[in-house]
Amino acid sequence: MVGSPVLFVAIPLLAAFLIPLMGMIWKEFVRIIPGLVLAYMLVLSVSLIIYIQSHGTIVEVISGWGPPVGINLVFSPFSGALTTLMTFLGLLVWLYSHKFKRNVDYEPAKKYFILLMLMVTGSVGMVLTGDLFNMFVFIEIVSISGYGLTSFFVRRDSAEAAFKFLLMGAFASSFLLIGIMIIYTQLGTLNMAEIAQRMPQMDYHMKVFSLIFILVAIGVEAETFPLNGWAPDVYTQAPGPISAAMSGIVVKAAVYANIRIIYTMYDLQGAYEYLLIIGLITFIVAETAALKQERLKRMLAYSSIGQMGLAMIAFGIGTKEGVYAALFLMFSHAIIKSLLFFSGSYLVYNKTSKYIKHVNGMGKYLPITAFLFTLGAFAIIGLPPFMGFWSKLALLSAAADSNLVILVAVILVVSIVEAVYYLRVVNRIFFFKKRANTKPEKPTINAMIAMLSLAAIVLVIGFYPDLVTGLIERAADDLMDKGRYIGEILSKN
Amino acid sequence: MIFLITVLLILLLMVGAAIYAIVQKDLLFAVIASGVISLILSILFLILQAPDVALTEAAIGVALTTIIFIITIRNTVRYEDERNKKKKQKNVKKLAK
Amino acid sequence: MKKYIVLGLLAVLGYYLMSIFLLVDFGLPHFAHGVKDVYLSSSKNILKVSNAVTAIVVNFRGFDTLGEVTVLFLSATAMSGILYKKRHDIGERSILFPASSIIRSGAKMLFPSITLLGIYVFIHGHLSPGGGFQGGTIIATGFLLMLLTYQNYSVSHNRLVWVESVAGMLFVIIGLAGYFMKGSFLENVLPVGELNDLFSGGVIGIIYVLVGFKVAAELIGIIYTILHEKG
Amino acid sequence: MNVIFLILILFLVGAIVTAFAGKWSSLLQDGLFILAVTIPAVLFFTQVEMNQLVGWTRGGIHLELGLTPFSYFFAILVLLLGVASAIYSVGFMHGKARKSYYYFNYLLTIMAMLGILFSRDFISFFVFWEIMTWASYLMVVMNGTRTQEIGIKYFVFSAIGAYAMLMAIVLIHAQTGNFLIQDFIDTYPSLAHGRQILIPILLLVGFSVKAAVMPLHVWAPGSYAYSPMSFTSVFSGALSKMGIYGMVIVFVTLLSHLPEGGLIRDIIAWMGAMTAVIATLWAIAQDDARKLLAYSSVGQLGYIVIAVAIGTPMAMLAGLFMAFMHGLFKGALFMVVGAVEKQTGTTDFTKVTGLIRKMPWTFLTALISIIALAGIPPLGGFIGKWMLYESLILSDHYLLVIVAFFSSTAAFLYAYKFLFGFFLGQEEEEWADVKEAPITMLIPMLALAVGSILLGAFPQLILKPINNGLISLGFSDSYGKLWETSTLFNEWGDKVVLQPIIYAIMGVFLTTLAFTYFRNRKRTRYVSTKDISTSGEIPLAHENLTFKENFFQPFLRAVEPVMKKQIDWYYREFGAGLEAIFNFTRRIYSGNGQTYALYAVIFLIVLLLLNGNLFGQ
Amino acid sequence: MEKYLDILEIAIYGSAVALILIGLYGALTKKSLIKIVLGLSIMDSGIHLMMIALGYLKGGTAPIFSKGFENSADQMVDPIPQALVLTAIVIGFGVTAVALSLVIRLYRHHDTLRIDEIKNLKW
Repeated sequence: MVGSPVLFVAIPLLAAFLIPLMGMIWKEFVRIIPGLVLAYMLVLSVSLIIYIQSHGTIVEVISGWGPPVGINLVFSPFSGALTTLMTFLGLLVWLYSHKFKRNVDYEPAKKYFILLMLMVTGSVGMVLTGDLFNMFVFIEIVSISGYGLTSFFVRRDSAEAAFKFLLMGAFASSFLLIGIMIIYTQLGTLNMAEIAQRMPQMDYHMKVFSLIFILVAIGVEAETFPLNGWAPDVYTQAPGPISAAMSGIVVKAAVYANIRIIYTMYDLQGAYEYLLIIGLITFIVAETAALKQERLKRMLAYSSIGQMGLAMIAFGIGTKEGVYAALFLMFSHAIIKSLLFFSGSYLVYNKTSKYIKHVNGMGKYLPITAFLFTLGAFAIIGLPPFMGFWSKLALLSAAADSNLVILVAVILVVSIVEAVYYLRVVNRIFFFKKRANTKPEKPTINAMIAMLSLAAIVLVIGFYPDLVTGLIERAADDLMDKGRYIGEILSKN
Repeated sequence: MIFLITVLLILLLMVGAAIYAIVQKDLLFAVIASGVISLILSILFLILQAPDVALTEAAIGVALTTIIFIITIRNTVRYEDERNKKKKQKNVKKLAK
Repeated sequence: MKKYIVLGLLAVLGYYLMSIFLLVDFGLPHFAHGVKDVYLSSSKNILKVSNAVTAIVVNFRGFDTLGEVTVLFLSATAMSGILYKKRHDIGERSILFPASSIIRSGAKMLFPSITLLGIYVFIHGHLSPGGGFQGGTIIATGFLLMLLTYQNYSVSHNRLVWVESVAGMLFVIIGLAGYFMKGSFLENVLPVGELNDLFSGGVIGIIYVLVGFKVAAELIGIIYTILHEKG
Repeated sequence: MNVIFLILILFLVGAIVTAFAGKWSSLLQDGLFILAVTIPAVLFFTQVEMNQLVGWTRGGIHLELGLTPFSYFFAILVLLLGVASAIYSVGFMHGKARKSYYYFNYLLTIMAMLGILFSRDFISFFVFWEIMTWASYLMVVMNGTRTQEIGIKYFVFSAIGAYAMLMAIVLIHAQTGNFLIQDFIDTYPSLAHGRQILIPILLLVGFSVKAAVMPLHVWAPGSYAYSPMSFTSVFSGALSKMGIYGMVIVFVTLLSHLPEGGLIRDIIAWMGAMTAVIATLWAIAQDDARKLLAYSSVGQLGYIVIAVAIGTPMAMLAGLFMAFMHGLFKGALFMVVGAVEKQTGTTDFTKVTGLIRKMPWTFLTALISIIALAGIPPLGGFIGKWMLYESLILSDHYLLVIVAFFSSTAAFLYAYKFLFGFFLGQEEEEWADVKEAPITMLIPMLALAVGSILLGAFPQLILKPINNGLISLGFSDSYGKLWETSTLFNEWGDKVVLQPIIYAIMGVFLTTLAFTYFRNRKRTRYVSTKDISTSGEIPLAHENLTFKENFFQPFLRAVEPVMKKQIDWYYREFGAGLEAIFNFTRRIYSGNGQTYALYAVIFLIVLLLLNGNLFGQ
Repeated sequence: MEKYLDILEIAIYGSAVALILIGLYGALTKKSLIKIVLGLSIMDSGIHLMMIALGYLKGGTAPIFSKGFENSADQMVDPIPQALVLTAIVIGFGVTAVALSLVIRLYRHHDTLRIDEIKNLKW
């Protein structure tokens, strides 16, 4: 065994507590240590994911008490794939933001990197944990580091965004507590596998009520439609890499939680339809709202919400193909949207208002960044031969296989809207005249590496999707097989 | 029976304090009312056989939360309708004249 | 208008909440074979911890506690980030009320006893009600008292950092020790002793003491940050 | 490695290498560019064998590439135009900005078109289709700020088409379980009736966008007009034919099994007819050569659509022949416009006149191509039109004949306008020192013009591949020679009945030319075009003697009601309405955090109220 | 005895729900940011009360095996909700602290605490 899932949480926490001390010795440590930790997490998750291919799911027991009693971490193909994605993105976000704003002092930088690292840790914890209340704790870790990171820039309206996020987050955690409590009083356990096992005993109404509370709570982080008011503001005001981390890591973790709860814990068929309908509404509202945006990051934010809606639609289809498509969508969206946020941040670097018009003519001054943004835009629209196409194709054929013809039509029609607003930006980048008061800023070398590696993934997966489809397919199998999940965990007793 | 009445009374007091905290325009009093809620809550926790929680609620809810609210009010405005802020602005204007 | 809409909505919500919870009988067991039975019996028989809540918080669900400590750490970090100003425009500490000498000397006398109480509470966390959180909070209130009464009372920032970092790291290291020695994170690696002894429960007592120090340091940090804020 | 695969890879590598070569040397880049087009073209014509399949699996999807006789015909057109236009591009792009960008997208477009033709499964078909779309989109928006709206329009319509196609593809996958075209064609007759109708319609929507059929044509004029002229000759000449390619396949292999197929065909044919008429009228009204040709392209595509929609073997033959001819002459004409633009800087008829002596070879190309376009006998255009009329009459579509005839006649008007506008008319001082276009631009132009002449004399050169292709699609003719059904061809098969006449006309034309040339060699004297003193009046310098402005004013006044509201207008209003609605949806996000919280509570309460019905039992 | 429990049940659950609703009302209608945060913390208090009440066992003792009171385990109230509430209280305090620091910064930035005037970010 190469390591254990618990190290995903233990090592970053150790480092987080260590950083303030090390910072007293040499200030650069506060930038370097998180990077090392994230790199370690990536290595760990890759080696674990190789390990589980031959040895099966790892169920890690904590404090020596086997599953229904103690808390446990589950590194299954599904959670493992997401963990790998998240740690990879986390590492890239770190790499990108290493010297993102040069004039940042030591103290804020320290806070930034600690919060970033713990946000990734919290997301990974959300994905790995097998205990409902532990998931609540990790959600809080993610949220609070999110509030802190959002309000990083003192001179912007970031506090406003963070406050909205906090307000919604506080509602969410209250509702989540109510939901968890209802389940606990009915079933007497907090372990997700055991809850799933005992779920048939639960009174139908209690089941529905608890599910409603939990869905509303997790929906806040997962950006489902009426609960996502915070998202555009946060994406607009947070530093660029954090927006990428939010859309690539945090939201993915929340969607994971959503899906784990609906697919594994509950046995309500109608919940799939809920996902389908809510996802569709989210998708339509977000994509249409994005059309008339004036700010670049806000537009990307709406697009991100829309894509998550798409993933939820795919999960809502409920077949194995649907899950496969959803995971593929989540994967490609995480990569592509990070690329867009990374390159977009440099296109509007020197303006705090981040209007779309500020990208005018940047293609001439920042050719590579502009090219990467274009690549990302093309990929997210779903143009072949880039990565986004394969995921969209998987979604559409999953929907068509389930005879949801109207759904296919709606998704495609809305996709046209998406294409329009992305192309408007691309056109501005390359074919408009630069505005006099915008100053292009060359990306630093590490930001460039981060962007180029994302772009390479977009291209390589676009030409050769087999690299990830195997992993995703195993993950989908894993999610669909509820009985095995319960068995694997409870047999660990 | 007396126990029941006592419990009912303090519950009533707690809800009353909560309503007061929301309705009161003077934020300082509102915050103190919320401290009262926490205090009664910790008594209730004791009654409900949760001494650990009662201790925590007493220390965090009554003392720390109230204090940081008060400090915040001190640093911002005291009244919900921002009366004193407007007054301040008026004064500033007067001085400017 | 909005008020009435909200009131209407809340009435519906209240109706549903009440109807949910009235389905759960008050004061009666709601379920059979819950994990609580395992918790109670193992905390008494295996871990030899007399306070079952402590056993749960530190051992059975110790991972939650680690997360919780992290949440506090995060919120302290986030707060100082949110209220960060460049060094030259840090304001003076705002004092709420000018303290009279009676209060000042009272505070001076109270402070050691409050601290002592806090330490007592978290050292006996596994025996009696209370523990790391409670004790830490009590210590923090002691410092709060001093900060409020004495205008120039200050806590060394570096010392706070040391306390919280070392306490947090030790927590994780003890957890890792369990992982490397016994095979699972946070597992008890020390002999458990006898029920109701001070040195019982293995690492539980140690961890709770660490949690106490850490919580105290975090809370003092939070208060310190917000006190030095001038609007 | 398979040759088909190799060809595509060569294009791709060529595109990348060419794009980067510009950093070192412009000349090297040009050379590489030419090589990147010609080498695969040569490989294609020498190495590729019919019906050879190469398959592999990507992401759990089985993909296949291969060449069928039918796609072979289109590939000839693509490569012919591709090579010609590539050579032309070198001259045309000389000294212009964004050369690497142009070369990259050019090669990618050609690759994508070949890829479409090679595809034996829907996924690679769609992938190449989309690559073609975005590469050509990047070409359309290449020339500055003004073209952005046109570019967006092009992309939106392409996306509508492509997504309709994608929807059809996923529906097909739901039915057959894989993406192979042949499998689908085989299982099509056994599908449910609803799907049997829905899938072809969706596919047809996708193809008719590229073929610029009436309600979906609005992108075409602008895009044709504003992309670089050297690319437009491929764009209008070959790329639009991809739509025709797809349509033919749908018509022949799918709709022939469907009882309602005839109706759909008729509707498409009428849409094509409307396109032909209205676009022709619009073309007449243009004062800009590029726009004129753009509208003319749309109109010509209309004919082709009529022909393939009618779908009798002869009509199909006519349509495909016209498609090929259209590629040749329209490619040449766009090159002519490009040459004029390159030399004078403008393409406005009202500004540029009298270039006949300055650019004689360009004029010659224009003349030949215009003759071919108008369908005047000696050249290829005539044969196509003749076969179209014949097949329409034989299949009893008399109304369509009238419409086609009307627009064909109207086409003379703009053809003449084009010829007159640039080359005839009085010489202006401003253009006194205009030179002939460089030789690299002239050669491809003339080559295409010669092609038009050649096909007029020997139509069987191209009719044979068409014939083979159609037979491979399922038109079986007992003689193996479909074209014999036309009265144009005599019983011996390959000879056109009119061929002797054509030879005679050409002979007379050439002898007269030679005769006058030699006879008048001594006596001719060049006079200025302003030298009209023989009529007794001496014109002033500023007086405009040609009627280049308001060229067909009376005619335009007559057809004004038809043209007053373009279909474009409706789209614009629709788009504006949509944007207004979308502007409303974003106001849901009011900016007030409390409102968001209220949404959350409302959402929660709605869910609670729905509790019983929400999640089913 | 039954009646006694019923009254207590309704009273305790009712007051917990009342706290939740009052807190929600404050958070949803009050304009002052501080009031909103206050509302949130009152709502949290209500939820904590609810959780403890749900774990209560009639006649049970606190879950502590102290000397002389070594009751059997089924005579004890459920310790799990208590542990959860312990965690939740601390987390709630962390969130409140962050919220208040945000409030201070918003006041610094906008010079007001009215939430309907703090909407630079919209649409």
